[in-house]
Amino acid sequence: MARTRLITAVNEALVAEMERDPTLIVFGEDVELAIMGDTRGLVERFGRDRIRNSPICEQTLTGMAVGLASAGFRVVLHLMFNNFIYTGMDAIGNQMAKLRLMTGGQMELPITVIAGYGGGNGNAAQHSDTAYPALMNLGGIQVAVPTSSADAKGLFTTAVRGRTPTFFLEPAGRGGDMGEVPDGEHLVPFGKANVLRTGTDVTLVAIGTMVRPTLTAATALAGEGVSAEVIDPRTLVPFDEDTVLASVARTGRLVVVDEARDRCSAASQIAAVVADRGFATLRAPVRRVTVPDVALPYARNAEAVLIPGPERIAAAVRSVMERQLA
Amino acid sequence: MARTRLITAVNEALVAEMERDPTLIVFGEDVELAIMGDTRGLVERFGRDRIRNSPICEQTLTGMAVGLASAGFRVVLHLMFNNFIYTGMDAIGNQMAKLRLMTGGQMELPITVIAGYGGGNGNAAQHSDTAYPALMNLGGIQVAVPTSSADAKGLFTTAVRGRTPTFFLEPAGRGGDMGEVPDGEHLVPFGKANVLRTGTDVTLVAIGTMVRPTLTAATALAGEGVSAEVIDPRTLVPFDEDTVLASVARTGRLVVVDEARDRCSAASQIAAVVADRGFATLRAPVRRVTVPDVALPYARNAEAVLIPGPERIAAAVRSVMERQLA
Amino acid sequence: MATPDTDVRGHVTVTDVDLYTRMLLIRRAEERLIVACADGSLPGGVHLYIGEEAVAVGACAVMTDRDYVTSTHRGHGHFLAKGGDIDAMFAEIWGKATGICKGMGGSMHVADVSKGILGANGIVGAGFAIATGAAWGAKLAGEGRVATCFFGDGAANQGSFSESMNVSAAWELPTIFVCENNGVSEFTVTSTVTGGTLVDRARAFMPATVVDGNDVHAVRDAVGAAVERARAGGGPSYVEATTFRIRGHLEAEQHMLGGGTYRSEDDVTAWQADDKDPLPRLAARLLADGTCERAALDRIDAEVRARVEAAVAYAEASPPADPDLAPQIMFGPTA
Amino acid sequence: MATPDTDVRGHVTVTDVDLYTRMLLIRRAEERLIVACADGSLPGGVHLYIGEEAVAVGACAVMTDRDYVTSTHRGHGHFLAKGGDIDAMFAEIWGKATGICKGMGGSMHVADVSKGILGANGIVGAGFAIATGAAWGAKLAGEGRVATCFFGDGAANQGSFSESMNVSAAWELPTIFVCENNGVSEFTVTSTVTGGTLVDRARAFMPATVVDGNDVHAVRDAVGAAVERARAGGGPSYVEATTFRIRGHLEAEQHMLGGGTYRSEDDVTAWQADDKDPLPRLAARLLADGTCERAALDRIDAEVRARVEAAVAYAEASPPADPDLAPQIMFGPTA
Ligand SMILES: Cc1ncc(C[n+]2csc(CCOP(=O)(O)OP(=O)(O)O)c2C)c(N)n1
Ligand SMILES: Cc1ncc(C[n+]2csc(CCOP(=O)(O)OP(=O)(O)O)c2C)c(N)n1
Ligand SMILES: [Mg+2]
Ligand SMILES: [Mg+2]
Repeated sequence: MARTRLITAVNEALVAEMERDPTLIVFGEDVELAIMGDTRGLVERFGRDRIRNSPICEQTLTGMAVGLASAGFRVVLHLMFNNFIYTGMDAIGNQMAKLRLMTGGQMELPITVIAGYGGGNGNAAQHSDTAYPALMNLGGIQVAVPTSSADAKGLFTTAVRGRTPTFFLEPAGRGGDMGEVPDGEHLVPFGKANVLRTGTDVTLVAIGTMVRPTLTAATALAGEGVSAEVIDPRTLVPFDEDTVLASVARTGRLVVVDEARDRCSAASQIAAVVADRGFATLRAPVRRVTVPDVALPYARNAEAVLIPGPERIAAAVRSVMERQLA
Repeated sequence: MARTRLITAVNEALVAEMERDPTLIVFGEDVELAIMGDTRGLVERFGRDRIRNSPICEQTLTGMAVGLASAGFRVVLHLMFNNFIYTGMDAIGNQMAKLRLMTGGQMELPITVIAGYGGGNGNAAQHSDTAYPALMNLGGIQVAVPTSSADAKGLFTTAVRGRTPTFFLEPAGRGGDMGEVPDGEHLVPFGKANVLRTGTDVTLVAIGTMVRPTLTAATALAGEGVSAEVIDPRTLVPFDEDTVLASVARTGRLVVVDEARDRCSAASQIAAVVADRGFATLRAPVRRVTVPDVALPYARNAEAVLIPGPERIAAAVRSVMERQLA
Repeated sequence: MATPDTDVRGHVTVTDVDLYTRMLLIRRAEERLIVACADGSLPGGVHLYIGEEAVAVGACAVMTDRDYVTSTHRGHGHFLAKGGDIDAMFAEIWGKATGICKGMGGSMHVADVSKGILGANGIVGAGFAIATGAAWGAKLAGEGRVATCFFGDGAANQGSFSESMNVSAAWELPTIFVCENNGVSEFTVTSTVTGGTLVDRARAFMPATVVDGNDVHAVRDAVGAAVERARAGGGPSYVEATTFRIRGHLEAEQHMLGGGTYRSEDDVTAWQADDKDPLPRLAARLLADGTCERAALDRIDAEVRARVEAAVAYAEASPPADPDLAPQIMFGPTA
Repeated sequence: MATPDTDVRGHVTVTDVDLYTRMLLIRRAEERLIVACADGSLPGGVHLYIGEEAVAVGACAVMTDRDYVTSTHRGHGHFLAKGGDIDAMFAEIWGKATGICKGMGGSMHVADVSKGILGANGIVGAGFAIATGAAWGAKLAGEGRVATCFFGDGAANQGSFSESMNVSAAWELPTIFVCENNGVSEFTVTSTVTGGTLVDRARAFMPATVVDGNDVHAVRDAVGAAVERARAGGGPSYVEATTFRIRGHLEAEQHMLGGGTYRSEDDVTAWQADDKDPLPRLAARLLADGTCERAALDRIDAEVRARVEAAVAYAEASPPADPDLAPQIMFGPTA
């Protein structure tokens, strides 16, 4: 067990997998010097045949990942920021997501795409999107949103060993939180949520960067006598509906916290699932705490009010508690 | 009043707007001969300065629309199929949707993008996506999904005269249904749903191509004594929450029908909104009838089972009625 | 009939008769698709390769099953030329469970990964990057494979053409860019939307040449030189084959055009003449140099026609696609 | 100080002293940003143009406010050279309500549409298409405007470079492609990821030339010729300016590199020498040809420094961005 930042845990997992599987290839813009830190030191260790800086051409990078995987390699493509997913979207939406189906199962694409998401760093609108809703809607693509260093290692290892294109999304620009990381091989299964805190009054599903403010809110709420259960889904595709439904069956209330823009967000999807399969157990409106339908501004004060924080989360919880009391 | 196909109504609206506004420019691949029919006859009438075939380069076409609009023109860009939205996604997600915000309101982008969506034509996965969820999540972009010829004319006119980038999505490959089209100027406001059929037991929100099978289902259900209200939202951004909420307040039940893949679909968004703001009036689970998280296959029989039809819609309605009776 | 020899190490082992037979198989197969399309037997649209057979056959004659190709929306010719099975292709086009893609892909998406056919593709320009990625894999594997990207003159205006040439050149990948320059992109005469020449674009990155695309030997030799260079580690090449699309963009074209036109009927007629059409041209050569008698050619034709009809029968007799399959195979397993 | 004359119709009216003053304004402004960045005054990262001032100033000297430019993530130089206001730019970089984009865009996104500055852009390569679209508008309007796209050597590997050159060439648009070839893309030496030369790529489409990008006259003359041709309906041009990025990719570079390096310190030092740096080079010329005395140059420097400090004061004294603004302006009105 060592304490590391999330980004370092990814780095360690990547080193271990490259050692383990000589067909694992890493590429992307500036991966050699590792602008995000997650690919640091790899070129010295594995050489430029295994990890290589690419030209700036996202459209082709995503398509190349498909071709390289078709040629029998495992691929890790680093896309840097979620906004550049749009730049490389063609091969993501039209090839990566669909070719297994379209070839009748002939083509397997063990591709892991890394990209940072989210705001809070004054990076402005073109470097702060949270783009997983678009990916989730494509089908054929898995989405992981690790929130702890341990999960980052475990989910990354699972992603890389898998046989389905997977987006591994990291919090941008902060290297993630510090946390304990298990030594040796560590796999976290996809589609298994993590209950971070148990509670009886309300279920809070918090995605990725939203886990931390949600836990803060939960602590504050405890002081007010509200017992909140906090669930980290860890992967959005596949999604652990059962854990969330079981929790709501006990608490009767659901608030979903998501840094994506509201419309067609992961939060909306989770809310919709519970409003269907969990309806009988719901005792209050299902609330979403999200970024409104706006891109993040540059100025810190203007950015801060848009990203859900402990206060907005707690207020949403209070609003569903009140209804119940009324 | 004349009876025309939806695509012809768009054509008429476009001709009228080009007559009206000499700064309106149309471009895209093969718009001169009009593969979809909606731009037919324009080049003869307005010349190649006003409507022009472009090279095949969606990434640049969407960016050019931004540049042309910045230079003071109104722009209609034809992208042919929804799948090519992914190809041109960079400038859609990073520029078109965001530049008004990012320039502090300096830049207005009166751009209308046309593209066909949906399946049922044996076009296979790369020509049958329903991509509006990704667009809805971007913010800054309006989305219209006309279902009648009259609405097609009215919504298209509103889109073209607007000052916000708007995706005008047509049912692909069929030219849409036939219908009466009002003569002369006809505008349909954005964000005003159309109640196509009133009912008291359940609210059905049906999007675009799903309106027709939903009306069929509603007729069948009427024979079983179930009174269904059918609402066509007409625009997904902005979305008329009030009409839907008012309807659910009367019926107590909601089923949303959407040809998009389920995860993060428009259906999920609508369900989430009602599970929040309309919770107090809901008497049954909110059901979604969507395409599961799969791309559409080529073979007609395999495609047909995935696209919601009257039977699946009626079954979903019955399932929420039963619950209530139980 | 002569079975196309798909495992040759160079062009020497593919005889002219084999080349002819392969080209004829494509031609007769697609002529049969015209009929099937017209009589409503096919679920979706088809884009025919008629008139361009010499490009696919000439290029694939210098490749083995272990080499990769990426194809276009007009992919039947590449599929058959690279050794794909006509039964499996027809079953696919008919939307059947026995199709090479189990009916999930259809005409625009025929793929046989076991033969290195990474797929026809409905996205114009998609093959550039896929071929480049496969070429990178080929180079890393170090077994001398190449990856060939077939694409049209219209596709060459997609930026990924330039991007992929750049990656291939900078990393010295064994990518062969084969441009099928038929002068049209759907209903647009490509020259009206194209600046400069395509070969000049390619020359900025790699050796580039233009050949008569209706001369199967010319294509074979140019692509052969490129393949040899690539196998030897000499990096990518560009070969542009001038050719002509005899049929419409797709079989439903007339309906879509609503009376409009975009090219002259005279041009179409001219390119169908015996001195232009790649099949009569090769036939004349075979007769002139004594390789074949007319009777032998007739026999080949009869065999090919029979093969095509057998494929139709196979497709028609096959069970429909499995309607439950798509959700099962959309996602792969996780680990 | 001499106010940059931003409404000239050709380069004749911009004196060498004006060119010098404009370049110096960019230099001193950015030197001040280094300090502001280090002391934590700025909300986000900044990418500095120091060492490349001759490109923006030379190119913009031949444009008017009615011409369009698109800029990059390294956009302060283009903004100031094209006549953008330094107060409004600094307020923007400080994240203030008085910023040119009301604090919504920041350093990477400074834009002043009223001056034809269609924006710095955080997406590498985004400017190609935007400039091409604006150039099309300029051509349609028929008033002789041009649209200039500034971009880096790294951006030239984006496919939209080729796509936009193609559209501009095919439609004979007044687009000027100005490549700022500083040899690096972030932490990658661009030649390691680039096949062939950029100018050869451009030559496939249009007149293309390479100039010394640290010689403001050379840039002005080359871009001037391109602009004249474009205004006269002669279509697009490509001008590549060889230059050097003196600072890191962004000011936080050292922190991001974690000790790694990607270029030699010697190179950096060499490009800062008086015979390389565009500012001392122009100063030497002004002194040599008698245009100015040393004292005059010193006076300009003092004026420029004062102007920069005034802008800092303005930015610091300005109210913060309006936190309610973003949702109000994200969408435009419907009709
Ligand atoms: C990304 C994308 N844009 C547009 C289309 C529509 N489309 C299909 S084929 C075609 C023309 C292709 O021309 P070319 O590459 O020359 O191939 P050809 O049909 O002549 O063989 C177009 C525009 C598409 N399928 N994909
Ligand atoms: C689409 C996209 N991909 C990647 C990046 C990250 N990025 C920012 S600047 C840069 C390098 C640009 O190099 P160049 O075009 O030469 O400009 P320079 O920084 O040298 O001025 C990269 C890769 C980005 N901002 N946008
Ligand atoms: Mg063509
Ligand atoms: Mg550079």
